[in-house]
Amino acid sequence: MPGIEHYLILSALLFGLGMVGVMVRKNVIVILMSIELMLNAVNLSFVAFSHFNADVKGQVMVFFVMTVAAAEAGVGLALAVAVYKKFKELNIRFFEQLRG
Amino acid sequence: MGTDILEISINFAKMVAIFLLMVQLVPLLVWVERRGSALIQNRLGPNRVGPLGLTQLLADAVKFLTKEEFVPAKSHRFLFYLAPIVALLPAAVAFNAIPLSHPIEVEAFEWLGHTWGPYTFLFQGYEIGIGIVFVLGVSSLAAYALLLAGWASDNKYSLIGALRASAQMISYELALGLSIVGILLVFNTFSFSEMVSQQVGPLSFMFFGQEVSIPFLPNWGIFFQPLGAILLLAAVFAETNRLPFDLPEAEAELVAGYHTEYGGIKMNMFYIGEYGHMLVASALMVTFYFGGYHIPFITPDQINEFFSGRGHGATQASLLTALVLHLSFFAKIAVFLWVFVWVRWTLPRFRYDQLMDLGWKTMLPWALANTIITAILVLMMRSSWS
Amino acid sequence: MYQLVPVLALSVFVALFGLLLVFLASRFGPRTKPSAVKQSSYECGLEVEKSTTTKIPIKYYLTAILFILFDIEIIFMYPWALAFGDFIQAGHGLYIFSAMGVFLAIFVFGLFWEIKSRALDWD
Amino acid sequence: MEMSSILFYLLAAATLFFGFRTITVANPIFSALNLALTMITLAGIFFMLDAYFIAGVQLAVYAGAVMVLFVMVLMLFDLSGEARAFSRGMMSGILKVGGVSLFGIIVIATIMGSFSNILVIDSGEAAAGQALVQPTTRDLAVVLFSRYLLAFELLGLLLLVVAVGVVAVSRIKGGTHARD
Repeated sequence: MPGIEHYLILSALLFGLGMVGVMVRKNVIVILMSIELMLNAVNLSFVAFSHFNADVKGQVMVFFVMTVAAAEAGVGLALAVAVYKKFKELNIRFFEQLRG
Repeated sequence: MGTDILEISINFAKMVAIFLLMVQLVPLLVWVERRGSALIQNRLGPNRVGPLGLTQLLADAVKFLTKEEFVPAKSHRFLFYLAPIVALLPAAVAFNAIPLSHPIEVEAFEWLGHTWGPYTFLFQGYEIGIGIVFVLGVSSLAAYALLLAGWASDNKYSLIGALRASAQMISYELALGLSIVGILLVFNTFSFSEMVSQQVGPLSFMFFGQEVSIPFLPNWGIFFQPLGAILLLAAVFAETNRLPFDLPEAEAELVAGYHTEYGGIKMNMFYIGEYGHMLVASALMVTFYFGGYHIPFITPDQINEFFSGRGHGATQASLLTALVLHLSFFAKIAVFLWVFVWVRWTLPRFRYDQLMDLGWKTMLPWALANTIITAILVLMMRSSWS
Repeated sequence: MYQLVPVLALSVFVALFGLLLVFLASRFGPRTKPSAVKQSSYECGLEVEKSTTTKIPIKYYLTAILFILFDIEIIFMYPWALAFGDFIQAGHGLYIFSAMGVFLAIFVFGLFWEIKSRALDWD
Repeated sequence: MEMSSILFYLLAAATLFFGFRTITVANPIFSALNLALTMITLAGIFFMLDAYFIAGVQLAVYAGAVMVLFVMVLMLFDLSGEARAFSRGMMSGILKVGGVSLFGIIVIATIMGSFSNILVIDSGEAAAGQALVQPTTRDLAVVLFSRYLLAFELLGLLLLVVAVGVVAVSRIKGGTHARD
């Protein structure tokens, strides 16, 4: 029977993968996806705590995190598409050279 | 899944049988579609091969299997092969979650020097507590098959068809999801079998805190959710990409939409997925609004007693009851499947802007209105007015 | 938890079934020599001009984003509808109704703003 | 091994594999598809943890809506110039080394933690956790609409603001839906 530590280790590893993705990838959309991966890892630990304490509050939190994550993905993609339309570029390094 | 080897293997065989039932219905539906369209257009349809052209199905299956395997040179090979397999999955997984008949009670029995039993076999692949949310979630994954097929083909028609198809599917998923809220308000459960068991007997409801019963109508969801039923029916037409919503494969503009580059058995797998979705949609309609597998005014116990009274054992009577109720379920489904065919050959295709307008500006507000009205009515009727 | 096992088993079975069909078709089907013309993308007989990744209308994505936002609002209504009867029986019917009433008002306002601002128009 | 352990290790391995593929595959579309698979296996893990409704929402919202949006947007872009997944240069190099070493630290910490007693809840409590009655979706609804009602209404407002913002972003000069 897997205990809470199994789920927490999985969550930590998944979070680490997301973090590496944010740091090493250059495509804005891939970075957004890595952030989604990190949020999912956090959700996993919330659900695990909720299960092992038989407390539903963790699941409520997951529900909220999902909403905010979807909103973030929506806005992020809208900005990415707008930027791409204008500059034909998705490389995160490119944005350093933008001047208002 | 079960406690001993016999129960596990029977449950697995049951799942496979339900999946094969779905696959087998596809050629039959294609035949109904061709004969039905011929009937509507005053033609004959396939009638040469076998009686009523029924062996045409076999010929078609052989034809699909012996077509040349074709992959466009610039396509993405792995995704090109993956897409039709992905198309099969959501419909099969969703269809197995819907109860097709009453559970079968098997008494303990001796076999091979071992006592097996007592078992209860559900007449469905698996019972999932959050039935509706599960089916909704799984069938929303169907968009991937279309997107993968469209992108992997490296063809302009395919890509535009796939984008249209997925945009259309997600647009109508809103109206679909919202019309289900009305059903949830009435039944207060996610589980299909609980929903079905609430629809036995004559129509009865709470009227300002008092129990009212109408003896000449069955207790079906349609009487509580007439608007929701219409909205759901229209939304599933769009979800299954069938006429009048078949813009993704509008042959006059897009050749064949996302499966332009597909042929042979891979094309056929997309068809299995599409007809599987039709089956799931019909089963959902029946489960939500038309009493599931129940025969109006007759409870399963009465049928069971009828068979026990004829000298059948308890196990046998339960099995026969389940089969009778399964026939009733299929009779109801067949009506909806015919509606799918009928509408396809009657209504013309929408234009794409009309389609999006219908989804977002007409059906979504109406579904919202349905939800609000249902909530107000439920609140008024079920509150205690003492 | 054990509800997951049959779902996984069925998914694996269906995937294998699909693979089997593709395999059978590749065994029974005729084989012809591939040529450049035969294997090119179908474009109603014309020469394939550009790759597919250019010149695709980009307006689909706004519909998709708005879909996500509305989809979540609808998903929020599911637990509400599930518990509605229980709240009524406990005598809190008006409370739960007005709780969702505020949310629905925001939803309706959002939807009609989108319609009014022509964000959903497909021209 | 028990059924639940087998299931867990299977799903965990799949999750980590697809998660790893998400950040290493060069083509962003494959990244998105792998992330969608990660979401689906995570939904399976939520299912194992008796969070049925959350699992369903994970499928319907994350895998069925958000990732479809990602895949759709990526298909609209011309990605032929995106063959290189990782950028070059001094700063990127530092980030790469830093990211990978941070990940290494996390891996080492979790492995060490699983051998020591830092993470492990004492076994009596863990056994009690198994015996607890798991909350149902109805409980989720009751808590959501009583204790967290304000947060819930605010989320509705947030979604409205985001919807307006998305339309505004697409309408800016030179944007995708600009009115010329």
